[in-house]
Amino acid sequence: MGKVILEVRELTTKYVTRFREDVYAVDHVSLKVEEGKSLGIAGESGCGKSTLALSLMGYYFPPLHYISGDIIIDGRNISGMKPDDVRKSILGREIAYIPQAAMNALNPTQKVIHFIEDVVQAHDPTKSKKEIYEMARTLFETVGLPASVLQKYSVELSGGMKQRTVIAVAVILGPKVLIADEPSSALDVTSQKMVIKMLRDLMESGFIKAMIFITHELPLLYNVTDDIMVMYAGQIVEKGTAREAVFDPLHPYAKGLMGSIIVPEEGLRSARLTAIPGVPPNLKNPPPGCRFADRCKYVRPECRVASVPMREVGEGRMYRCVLSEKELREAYQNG
Amino acid sequence: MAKRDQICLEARGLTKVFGFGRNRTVAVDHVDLTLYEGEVVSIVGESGSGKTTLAKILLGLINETEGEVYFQGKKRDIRSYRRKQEYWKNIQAIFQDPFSSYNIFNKIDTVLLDCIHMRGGRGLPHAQKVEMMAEACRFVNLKFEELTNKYPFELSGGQMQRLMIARIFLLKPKILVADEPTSMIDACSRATILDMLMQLRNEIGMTVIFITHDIGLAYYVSDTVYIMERGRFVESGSADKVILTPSHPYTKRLISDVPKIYEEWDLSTV
Amino acid sequence: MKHTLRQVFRSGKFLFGFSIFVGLLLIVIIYPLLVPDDPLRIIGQGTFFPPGIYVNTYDSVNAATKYTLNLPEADVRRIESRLKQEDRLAMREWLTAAGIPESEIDIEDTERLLTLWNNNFDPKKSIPGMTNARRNYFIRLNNALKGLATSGDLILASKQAESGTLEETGIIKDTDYVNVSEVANVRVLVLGTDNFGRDMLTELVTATRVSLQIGFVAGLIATLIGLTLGLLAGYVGGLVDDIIMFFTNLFTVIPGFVLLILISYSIGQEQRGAFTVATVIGFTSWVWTTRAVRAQVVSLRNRDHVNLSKLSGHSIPHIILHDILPYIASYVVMALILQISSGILAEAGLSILGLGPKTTEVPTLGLMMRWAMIYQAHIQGNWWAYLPVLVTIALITFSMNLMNTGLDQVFNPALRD
Amino acid sequence: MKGYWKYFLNKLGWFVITFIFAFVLNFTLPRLMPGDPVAAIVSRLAQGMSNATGVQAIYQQYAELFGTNRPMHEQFFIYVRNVFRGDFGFSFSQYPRPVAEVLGASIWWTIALQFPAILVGWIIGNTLGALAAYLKGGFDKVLMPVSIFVSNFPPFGMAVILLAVFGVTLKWFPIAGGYGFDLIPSFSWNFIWSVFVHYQLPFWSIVLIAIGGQAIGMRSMAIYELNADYVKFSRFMGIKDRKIIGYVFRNAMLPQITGLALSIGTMVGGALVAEIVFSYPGLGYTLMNGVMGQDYPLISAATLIITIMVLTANFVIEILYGIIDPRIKAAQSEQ
Amino acid sequence: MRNKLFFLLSMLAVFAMLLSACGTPTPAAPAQPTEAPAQPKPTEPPAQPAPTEAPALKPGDPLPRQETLYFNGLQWGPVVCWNPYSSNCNNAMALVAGDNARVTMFETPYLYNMLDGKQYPLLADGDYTWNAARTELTFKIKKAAKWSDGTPVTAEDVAYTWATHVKYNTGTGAGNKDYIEDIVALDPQTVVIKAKLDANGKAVNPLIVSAYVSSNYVIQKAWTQKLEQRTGGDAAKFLADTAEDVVFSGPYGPFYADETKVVLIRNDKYWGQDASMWGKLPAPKYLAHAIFKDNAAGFAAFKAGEVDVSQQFNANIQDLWLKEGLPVSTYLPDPPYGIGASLPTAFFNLNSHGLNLVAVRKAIAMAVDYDTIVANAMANQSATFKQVPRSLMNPTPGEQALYDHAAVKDLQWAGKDYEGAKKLLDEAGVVDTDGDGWREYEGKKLSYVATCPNGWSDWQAAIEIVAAAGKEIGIEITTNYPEWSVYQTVVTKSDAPLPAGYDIFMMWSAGAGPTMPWGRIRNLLSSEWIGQPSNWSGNWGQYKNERVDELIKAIPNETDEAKLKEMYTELVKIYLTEVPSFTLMYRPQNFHAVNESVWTNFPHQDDGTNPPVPPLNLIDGWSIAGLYNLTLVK
Repeated sequence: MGKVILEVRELTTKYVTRFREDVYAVDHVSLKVEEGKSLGIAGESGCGKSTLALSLMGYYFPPLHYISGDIIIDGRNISGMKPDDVRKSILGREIAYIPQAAMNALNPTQKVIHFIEDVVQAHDPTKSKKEIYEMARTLFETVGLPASVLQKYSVELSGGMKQRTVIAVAVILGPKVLIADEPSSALDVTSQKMVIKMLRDLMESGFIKAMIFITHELPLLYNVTDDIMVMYAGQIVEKGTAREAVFDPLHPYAKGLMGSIIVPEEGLRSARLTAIPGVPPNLKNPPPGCRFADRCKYVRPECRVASVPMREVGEGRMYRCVLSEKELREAYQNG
Repeated sequence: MAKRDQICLEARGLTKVFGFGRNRTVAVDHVDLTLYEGEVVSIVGESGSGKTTLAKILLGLINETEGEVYFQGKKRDIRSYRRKQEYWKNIQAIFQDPFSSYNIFNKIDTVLLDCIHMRGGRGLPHAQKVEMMAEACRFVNLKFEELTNKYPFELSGGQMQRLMIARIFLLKPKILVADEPTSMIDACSRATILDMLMQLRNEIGMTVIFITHDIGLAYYVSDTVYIMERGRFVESGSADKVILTPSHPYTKRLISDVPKIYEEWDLSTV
Repeated sequence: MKHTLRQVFRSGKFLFGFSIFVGLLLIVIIYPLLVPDDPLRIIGQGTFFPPGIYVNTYDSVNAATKYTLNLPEADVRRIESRLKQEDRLAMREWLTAAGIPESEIDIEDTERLLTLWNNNFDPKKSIPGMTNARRNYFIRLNNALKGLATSGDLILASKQAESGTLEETGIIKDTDYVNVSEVANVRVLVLGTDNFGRDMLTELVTATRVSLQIGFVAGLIATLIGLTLGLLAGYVGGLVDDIIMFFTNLFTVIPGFVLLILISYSIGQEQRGAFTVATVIGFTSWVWTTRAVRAQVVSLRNRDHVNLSKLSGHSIPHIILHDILPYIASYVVMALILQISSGILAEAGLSILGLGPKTTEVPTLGLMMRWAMIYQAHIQGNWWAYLPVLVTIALITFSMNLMNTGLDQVFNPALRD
Repeated sequence: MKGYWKYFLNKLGWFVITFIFAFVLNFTLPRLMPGDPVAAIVSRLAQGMSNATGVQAIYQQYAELFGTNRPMHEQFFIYVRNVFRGDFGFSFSQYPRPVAEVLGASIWWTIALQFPAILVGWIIGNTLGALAAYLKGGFDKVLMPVSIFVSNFPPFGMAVILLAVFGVTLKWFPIAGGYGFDLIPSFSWNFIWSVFVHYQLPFWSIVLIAIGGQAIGMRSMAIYELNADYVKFSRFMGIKDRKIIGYVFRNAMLPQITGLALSIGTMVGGALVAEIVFSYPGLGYTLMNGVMGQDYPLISAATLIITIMVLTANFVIEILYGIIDPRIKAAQSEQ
Repeated sequence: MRNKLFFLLSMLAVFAMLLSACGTPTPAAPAQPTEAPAQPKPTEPPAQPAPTEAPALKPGDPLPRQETLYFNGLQWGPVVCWNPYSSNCNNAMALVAGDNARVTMFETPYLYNMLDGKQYPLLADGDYTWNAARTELTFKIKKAAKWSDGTPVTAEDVAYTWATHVKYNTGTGAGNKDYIEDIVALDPQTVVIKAKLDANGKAVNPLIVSAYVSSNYVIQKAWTQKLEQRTGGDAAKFLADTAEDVVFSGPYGPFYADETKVVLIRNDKYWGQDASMWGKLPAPKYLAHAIFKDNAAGFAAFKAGEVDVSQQFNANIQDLWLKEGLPVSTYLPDPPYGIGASLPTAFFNLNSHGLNLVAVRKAIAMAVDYDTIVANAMANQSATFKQVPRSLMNPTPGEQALYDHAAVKDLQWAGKDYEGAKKLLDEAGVVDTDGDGWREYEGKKLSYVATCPNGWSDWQAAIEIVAAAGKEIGIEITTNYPEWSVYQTVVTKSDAPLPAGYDIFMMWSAGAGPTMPWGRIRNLLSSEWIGQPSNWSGNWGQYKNERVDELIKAIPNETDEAKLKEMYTELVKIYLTEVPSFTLMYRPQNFHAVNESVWTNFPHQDDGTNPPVPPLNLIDGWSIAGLYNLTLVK
């Protein structure tokens, strides 16, 4: 087992809607990412995965609010730190974030290099523009982006280029952890592949130590990350290696999710896709027991009583269900 | 499944040009297309390839710049709005975004009621109309009683898209153009939608044109696949042939760039 | 729909604006029921009577009951009101100039000062260096002081019809009082009168109503034109769009207010009823609504629900009515609100320039402002003649803009805080 | 860049066409007004004249001189020919003064009053709006209603109130004229100071009203921008809030520039009232006098100048805006 | 680039705000240390110190307040030209020829004094004389009279001026050539005006001939020839010339003119210093007129002491001294504050249904509440009809003495006499027959439109009150205010009946002048105006009465005062009986209010001047004498 770069313990956050309603989108989430590993987070829209990505940064501004839990990056707990300290010494340096719609993540009226200057100087005001330019140019060339991009405005870049530029800017300070929230969902497949390649290269070259990759596209996740967690209604419901999670899911929801994967590969045409009826619960007032209970084929009375804890089966393998592994497998066998 | 005997819709040299002068862009470029009755055809292309434009031309929602469309052997004539209304009795659509497909100011059942009216049921007694709507809802696994008096925003995306299928169930068109009907739907609901579509196709024997960017999805649902790039069809044929043994470089690239789970996804080809 | 309304009424800004507006509306509706006077009736002979309670002198002199109040300070006040400190200083000035030694003049001793004055003042005497204005002042002062020293009773007399001789009919003592509630004729002029001698408050209320009507008519016309053209341009597109947009752009370049002046002048005052003015305003201010509606319609035209509506066999009018209009309704309502308030402002602006509605048919806020300014109320400090009008205009437009901002925040989620 | 040039020429062409239409309208509209301008001139001459034939002769003489006895289209072509020679003809109401001289004397006053006022109003309004969007809370809650209220005073209302308060009551500022009643224009400090002092009330009466509208617009834009993705990304890159606010305000302010062009369009109409209330010499008042005196050449020329001003302002701002805002430039070049 | 732009913008903003922050009150015009000139009584010999060359005004220096007299209300737009032949110069400070001609720059042979109705010599030397047949009028030119270029004013100038007026068909030429045959110079000093003669060999109108000498300027022959040469005989060019180089004889000359003001400067070599005329120079070195956009602005300046003499209608002028204690005064200390000299009149369109009935006309006139018109529309700046009973005369003592008051006493109504009016109507059989509250005549409801030009505020207010009177007596009167351009075109077309909408309409009547009240009566009542395509004179209601025409024709040639009085009394009687039109208010020739914070000794009632100086802004006719009386306030 490698060195743990990022550890999150029982992190709970909420966001407040404009009608002043609290939405508990991240509910006691714990996770660990080891050095050189990447963790994928999968889930339907509205399950809280994007909120989780934001919460992991340890830097909160409305409408997101921190409630409890710890975030430990490379042994340093950042959840107790002052926001300005987090901003100065953590953001961008220790942990970096690639937003969901990276297309709009660059200030439209600013050249890329000027933004990089602002980023670098926000952490190290002593750096000269020339140094920063050199630094940026080197980085861009390393990741396969032409240096000319630096002198451009975001509107002058294509979608894929923009996305890769955002990633390059995000890692300019050499953060340990990279949190990528659906970085490729708006791109065509080729650009998507380039983005994934770039992320993989960054990991492999050790430029970033660990990555959390969030997407609803399971085949992509399977190809990008080492481990996969499945999120449902603000909670983690399943965790395992990518292979386990995709081919041998335990939680009934994960099972359903994986059964709906469509890839252009032989056998697919004859495969029967699974479907899960119903809709996820409203996170403004989630049910007391298992949050999947209403949609679960195997639901039992005890599911609805109290919150269901995670069960650990084997190293790093976990799921959240009242049924044991055996019971589940039997149930799946019987259809 | 495909009967492959009767040509249902045929397009010859279909072209759509937007703008003029230097702003001229050719969205659809001399496309030929033959649809047989009862067949499921996928048109696969990336964003900007012109597939949605093509779908709208076939639907008669926008006018082609050049080329002809033959419907059931006859040249399609939709020059007046009245003729278009006739044409639309035979061809229907499901759109990508269920949230923008509904008029948010109308109650759900008006969508279904419109269909009954369109099929000449305007004069039917109310109870019969309700029964027809309830039947359509049952077909897509929705409870009509729960839907009446509801507004679209009170439904989930999956439910809305199912209701769209119910609509088709009532209209029973010859051709259905499904423009990315599942791309805005969560993975777990996707299967339901697709299953219902296929079931409907089987029941009323309509032809389905499936527009999608997801090559896997196209493979999953269709008999015939057309690959579209920059307004042109670059490759077409049976689903198995096109997906499993692509011949055109574009098709090859497209397939190789999609992440897979059984085969190795080769990142080195970027 | 209900949901939206609820949201709208949850917006503080909207609610505040709405309350002001409804308040104004209520006043406009209720006040004429309580005070059914003709707003244009000239009651005052003279211009700009200040706000206050007007007690009929004739009736108070002849009041049935007279009360005697012995108020020690009454005398002092009476003298003070007619002989102010500055008057005393002026008297000293005149007396000194007339050659009375300064040591003899004690301006604090009223009685002595008056005696001295009465003995010496001669209006014909010319004092070197004295302006005519000053001379007139002393003559007026002298007249005002008459009878001040002799604080006797006033005798009421009436003329005998035949002989023309005076006959004493009563005596008024300086301690006589009447109770205002017992005087037959008392008129409260909350805002005084205007230059025509009309009751400002009654006129203002009517003017507010008329201005609101003008605003509504102008706003409705502008919005209707804007909506129709916008819908046509946006939905039909093509050549129609090009033509409409060309004219829209053209009328953006020729400033609306200038056009308004030209047209108003051309129509001529005899034709300019309030409604005509409103119509003209409406016909010159549709440009922005057209643009906004067109932009909305263009984005809606290709929406799937419109396509679906077509596919469901609906006719184009049906589609416009059911699938386009409801979507732009909130914008149209907002545009209407803005048009109404700018219509009210435009009327006021035109009236100020003398191009407003006919002066005498109905009062409008602009016309009241115009007459107040022609009679120089703002320079003579007759604030009641113009300030309430301005505040009313500002309140109307303020309330409407607040409502608009409120609506904007409800319909444009990005603006919500 | 080529696309941009095309855009430029395209716009220019459009403006030229608009100009031609506006020119025709400017010529036609005043001449559609009822009444006979020559009769009005003759009325001035004829008062007290007891000889009827003499009056008729004078009438003929002026009708011939001004060409009002010719058909409209003939008048138009004569007008066009003269305008091309830079000759706007004689002013009817100030005959024998040429129109060019009449306008030349008034237009600079209007420009000198309006441009700075509009600019200052724009700047102050935008600053306040931005602050309101950023600071929110009390500032926003107090400032916004106040600026809405102030901006809802009709322009003449503001002028009258300023005049009554600062001119008549407090006597801080002179209330009439463009410069001291006892001065002869000259290039001296005394004169400039006098102009400046006379400038204050009309200036602020315009500025105060402009502020409100601009502040409201800016606030909306800034709130919209504050929710943009690049703000979130910049925050997570550890950039200081103050810097981010800088991005936001610049981006929000750029669209506001179009508001400037609009203000110039409404300038003359708005100025009219201020000019009359403060007896300020200017174009608005000249135009109004022209209307009242049915001075066709003066009205046509004045409206023409206004049209040119609006067109130029629109054109310049559209071009300038394109140059300083890369988003717009890109959009323009693509067209 | 962008940064610079923003920087620039913000700098501008900061600058503007800084400046406004220190926008402290204007320093008052610095008091001039110059010695105030001694103030001579008009009868005193010249006490003026020898005119020293005053130091020239340096650029930026204010006009010395103590040497400048400021006006308002005369000039409403920029000065266009200085051409005394043109009527279009819009130059109210220098060029207003007429009954009370402005004589700052150009001078008339005589000065008319509206207070006593006499003509006093200016350029002329002594009174003019008529020959026995009253066909030729002779006067002499003062020897001392000089042009501004130093050359003497001669009779030849007078003659040439007339010839030029006729040649170029100017207003003066066109207006007088029916009455004046020719003007000739007998010798350099002697002018003879030959009247046009009628068939009987009598002068057509000696009254108009004698008015010529106080109403028309004498213009230098040499300069006129120069102008003719320059314009090459083109009449339009001749009249359109701006005449910057004009030669004049008056005490002031052009100094400065722009959009905001016009300033005249004293000609210190003015010939009038000669003992044969004033014996001194007028007191102010500068006459300045600020051009305001409206009355309000002018009033504000007057109130602030920036204007000395105000010739505009300032409502509630008395508040300035009663409430604000300002050193402001008017000719009379109490209402009507000035001397009424014109009779704004409501005309009846005699062709309108029912208005051909005297009873209807008179009933309407009787019902009108004149007190309210005077109090509200005129803000009391008009005598009431109780103070000056209605006639055809001005309230000036001179005119009032011209008719027999007692003889018409019963005809003079005071207004607001609803009962009397109703009685009159009832007697005439004009009653409400269908019970709708409105009276009918010949079965048709009496319904009229009362009108006056839009924006003429006091007239509009008066017309409103006329309309209100109709309601009281059962005659429907609505109001309507067309724009002036439309109104004047309609009203002055006397060759056609007035169109609908002009039943009762307001127009002016002539003010004070040497031909008055004859000229006014002619304007109001003479049928000679009917049928003119462009009638600017009067009788717009188209009244026709042969007896009246006879009297109007006879008066100019009548010299017997008793007979004149008889004739005038008869005219008043007819006017008050037939009521073809009715006076709504009295209006002064000029509104005249003065702010005495710098200058004083303005003309006012009983100011001891002899002849009395009329309240006409000190630049019109005899009122210019007032300029020589002004003194500075200590």
